[in-house]
Amino acid sequence: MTHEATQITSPTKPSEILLHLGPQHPLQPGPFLLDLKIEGETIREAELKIGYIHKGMEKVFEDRTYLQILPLTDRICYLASNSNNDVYCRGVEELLGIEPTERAKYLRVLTNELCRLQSHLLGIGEYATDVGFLTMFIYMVREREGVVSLLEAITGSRLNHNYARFGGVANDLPPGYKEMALKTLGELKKQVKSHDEMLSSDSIYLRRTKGVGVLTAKEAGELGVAGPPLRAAGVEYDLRRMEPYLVYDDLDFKVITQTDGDVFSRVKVRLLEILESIYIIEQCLDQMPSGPYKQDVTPYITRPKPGEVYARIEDPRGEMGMYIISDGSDKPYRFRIRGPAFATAQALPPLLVGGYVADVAAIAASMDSCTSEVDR
Amino acid sequence: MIDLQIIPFAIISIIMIGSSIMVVKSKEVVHSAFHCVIAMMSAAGFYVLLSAQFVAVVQILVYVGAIGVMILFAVMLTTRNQEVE
Amino acid sequence: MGDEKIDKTIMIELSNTFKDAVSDVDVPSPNRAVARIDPGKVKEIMQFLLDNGFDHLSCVSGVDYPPDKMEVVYHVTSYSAPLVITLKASLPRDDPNIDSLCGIYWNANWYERETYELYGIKFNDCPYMKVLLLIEEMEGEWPLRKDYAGYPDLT
Amino acid sequence: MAIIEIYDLIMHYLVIIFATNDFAPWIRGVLGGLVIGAVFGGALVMVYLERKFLGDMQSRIGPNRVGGRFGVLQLIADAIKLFTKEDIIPAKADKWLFIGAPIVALTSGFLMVAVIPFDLLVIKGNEYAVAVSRMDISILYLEAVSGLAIFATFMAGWGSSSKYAVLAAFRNVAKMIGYEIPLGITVISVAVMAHSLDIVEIVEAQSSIWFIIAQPLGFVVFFIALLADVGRIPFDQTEAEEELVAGWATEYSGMRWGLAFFAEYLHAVVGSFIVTLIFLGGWNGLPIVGNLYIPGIFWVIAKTIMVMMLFIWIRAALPRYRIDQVIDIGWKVLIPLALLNLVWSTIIGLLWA
Amino acid sequence: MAEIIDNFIPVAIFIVFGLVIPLAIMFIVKQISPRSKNPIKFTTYESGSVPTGSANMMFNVEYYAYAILFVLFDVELLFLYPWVTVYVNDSVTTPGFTTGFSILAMVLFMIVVLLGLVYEWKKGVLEWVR
Repeated sequence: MTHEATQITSPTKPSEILLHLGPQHPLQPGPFLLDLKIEGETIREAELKIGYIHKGMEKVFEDRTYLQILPLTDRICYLASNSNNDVYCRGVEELLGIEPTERAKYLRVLTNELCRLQSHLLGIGEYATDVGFLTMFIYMVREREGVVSLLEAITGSRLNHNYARFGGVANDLPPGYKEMALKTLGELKKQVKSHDEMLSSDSIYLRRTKGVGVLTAKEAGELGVAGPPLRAAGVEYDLRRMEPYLVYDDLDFKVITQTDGDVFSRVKVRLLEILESIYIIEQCLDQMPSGPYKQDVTPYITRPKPGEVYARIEDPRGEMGMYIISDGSDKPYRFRIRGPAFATAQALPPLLVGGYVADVAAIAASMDSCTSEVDR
Repeated sequence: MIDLQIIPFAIISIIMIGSSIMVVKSKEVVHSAFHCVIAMMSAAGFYVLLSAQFVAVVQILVYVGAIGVMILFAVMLTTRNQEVE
Repeated sequence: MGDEKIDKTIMIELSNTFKDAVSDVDVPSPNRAVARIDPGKVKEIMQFLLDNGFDHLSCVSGVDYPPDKMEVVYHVTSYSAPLVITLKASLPRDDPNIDSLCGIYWNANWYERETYELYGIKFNDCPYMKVLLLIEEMEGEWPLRKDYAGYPDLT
Repeated sequence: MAIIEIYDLIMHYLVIIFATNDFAPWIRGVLGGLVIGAVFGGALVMVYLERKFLGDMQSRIGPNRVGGRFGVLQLIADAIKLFTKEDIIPAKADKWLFIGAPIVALTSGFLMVAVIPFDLLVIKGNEYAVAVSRMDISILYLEAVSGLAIFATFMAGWGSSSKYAVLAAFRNVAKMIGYEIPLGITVISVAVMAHSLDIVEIVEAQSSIWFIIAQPLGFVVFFIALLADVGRIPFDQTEAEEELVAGWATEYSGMRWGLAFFAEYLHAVVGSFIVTLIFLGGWNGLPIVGNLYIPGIFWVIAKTIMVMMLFIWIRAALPRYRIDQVIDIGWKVLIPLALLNLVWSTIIGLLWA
Repeated sequence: MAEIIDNFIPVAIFIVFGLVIPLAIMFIVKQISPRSKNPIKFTTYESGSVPTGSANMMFNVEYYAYAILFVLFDVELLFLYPWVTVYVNDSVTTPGFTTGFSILAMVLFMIVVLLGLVYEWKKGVLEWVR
């Protein structure tokens, strides 16, 4: 792995050509341009060019009030909209010096984990298509529908939830939610176990994934990735355990790690995390205290004291951080989004160098980068 | 029967001679390769006319199927002048 | 993992080692620490932090304080401890430039490129200082500066 | 009983028309167009089955709008769409190769159809194969003609002048040459047991025992090599959409793409026929029907559809190999296995004889 | 003799079909499909980027080993094809002799071929070039 492979040089040998994968290519969840210098089927150099859907969110947020920003945080990454709401609300709460109610904390953990479930399910599905396994994609999307319906039952929306509020959440659980959730999740657990078995025993799948795109713990640290790609390399780095926020301290869960750091491990980590998330959700539903789900007086018009905060959270893809500087007005002075997908995307080109063109899709999808968030 | 056989013989001959000329004349290496394949296939046609069907099929199997592919490989492996963009 | 040594004492060590380069050390919460650093010494300080277990550069951001000041904010953290160190380096607004961290933290590259294209802060020795997110024609407009005129103020 | 007599009568006259006069080859050749049409229809059926059953296996619905609940007319709608789409030849493409590729692919498929027998009729003590053309070396001929399909993919890929297509063309050539050999060796293993290179005689040799039972290893090797030869999952690297967009067909659009696509399915259908004929006993029926007389053509078609379903099932169940793994499997696994099977079938063949 | 040519008459007709049917279909398409003159439509697709450089690239010369191997095996297969029809041939006065002889000959031949394959395998010719 070369750490200098940020810039692609023009082909020198006659056997080398420059291959553009992007901005409109079937391997991509969103538009980005992957320039590859290939010789035969082997990749010699790789460069990732981003910015095709740059929305200028950081600039926009400086021009919106704190409450107006809240629904916009959904749009940072549509697959992790709940986590984004949550990290934003935690940041603003810290600036305001308030705490969410106990029930709201559980509700946020619940929705966060549901969000992680649906993101991982789609991530694995997308990944499966990239090794030509369309059936697994459809299965994963089928399982995901149940999870999304669970989210919809709470938040009223299937994709952009906008659920967290400063000091609480938007609404309480609907009646009979626990039974419905346990039924769906029980079914999901069974399905995911069977898919896990299928993916771990299929010889073609193993040959496509074992030892491909290896990211060792040391390299992963140097490349600055977090989340499943790092845990797949054996580093037990999970902010839910490291810096317990909300009620993760009271919940029992394992940090899933694998040792190999290859494509297989990354997908395996996600599969096992799905099971672990289901376990967390079950505990949440059991332990959830009664009480108000939001503060008595929700601070809708917020003028935090001057100050700054760096809030971070374990997103489905890694460490999601938001750095908010307040100058005492009703709009943030500076709003910085530190997305996990940005870090993962940056680490992609060095992983590809020396591999095959055929593995590009598998490696890229196993890193589970979200273009919407990379570009912001 | 001899009278009738002259017709396919003539057609195949024309194809073969034409493609053989094109092998030499054509500017693109790939075109030469494919014309060569066509010429070898017309040879198979001659064998059929001579009632040597085994030889005809072998001609297709070996010359077209194997040697032709080897020529294609050779085409893929040679350097070509890069076009001026 | 679980390196117990990595905690707030690093801030004391840091201010002891770089007496004249580190100022305004503040520890607002158990997991956060803030300090202001001298932009000329950023490489040495980062190398020191890296050697002391802060192996993860979380984020590099720029902040614009018109009329005369700009800041580069580094968030450095560790894979084995929850402490996030926020380091701020003030730069003059008319010619902001600072040493690049690409040689110390590999992943500083994209963050620095992003800060460059949005704020016009130059990172010396950065191997590939070019626009990342914006189109190339926008280089030089520095859209995230507070006095950027190209953004319609709708509210 | 009466039905069978009428059937025999019809067959009698057909044999007089198609087999026993001076112009018979010409008549068969021209009317062979109907056979092509039928096999083309078979390809359509396969496309439909694939979409429908793949949908079922993936818990989707599949075509369900055009032509009632099961979308039987979906392919007609697709054909109309393809016919009315614009035909685009890229400016940079090598025009002759680009246009020639679907033609070569289709011709190769047609030539394979020519020798496929569907039944063997015995009329007045004479045997007549229901085939457009009957050769003594038909299996060898099939081998040779199917090899022409390599050129089609190469022409399409090279002619498109697109990087994806060129990569796909290269992959295809590298893959095909690795799988032609195990294919050939297994075909020889079958011929060893039948002592003949004529498909009709190979099928007749299976009247007592099907070759899938006599040499299961050969069947497996042949089937895998056939999958690779017709380029279906897990061997569809030439069309690996996630890295090469649509592979060699990237620049093809409209009906030109439709032709290339149908040529591919034509090869798959003909491949299913070959599997049926040389391993699954062809028109030799299963004993379960007892004394009931069922025309052999029914058996051939039924078994062919079963093989096509197997193709579809495999497509739903397996991911795709990487190109270097494909070539490794071809050279390092299938060829040794095929040679082993050849030894086995020679021994069995000797004992049998 | 004439019979063999008779078998190939349909084949020749099929070649004509193969040439005519696609051209006829494309002719129909040309009549009923729309035409456009936009030059952008006729550019090569490269996922939305402007293609750079020539697409017709050169591959590593090591791949040529596969092609040569293929030719060798193809020719080797050809010896087997006629052999299969005649190897059980006991019309000679001593029963079993001809069969035994033909089997032995083929076994020797296959051993040589197999040795070649094993040799190439060991030499690493069958390794995909990185």
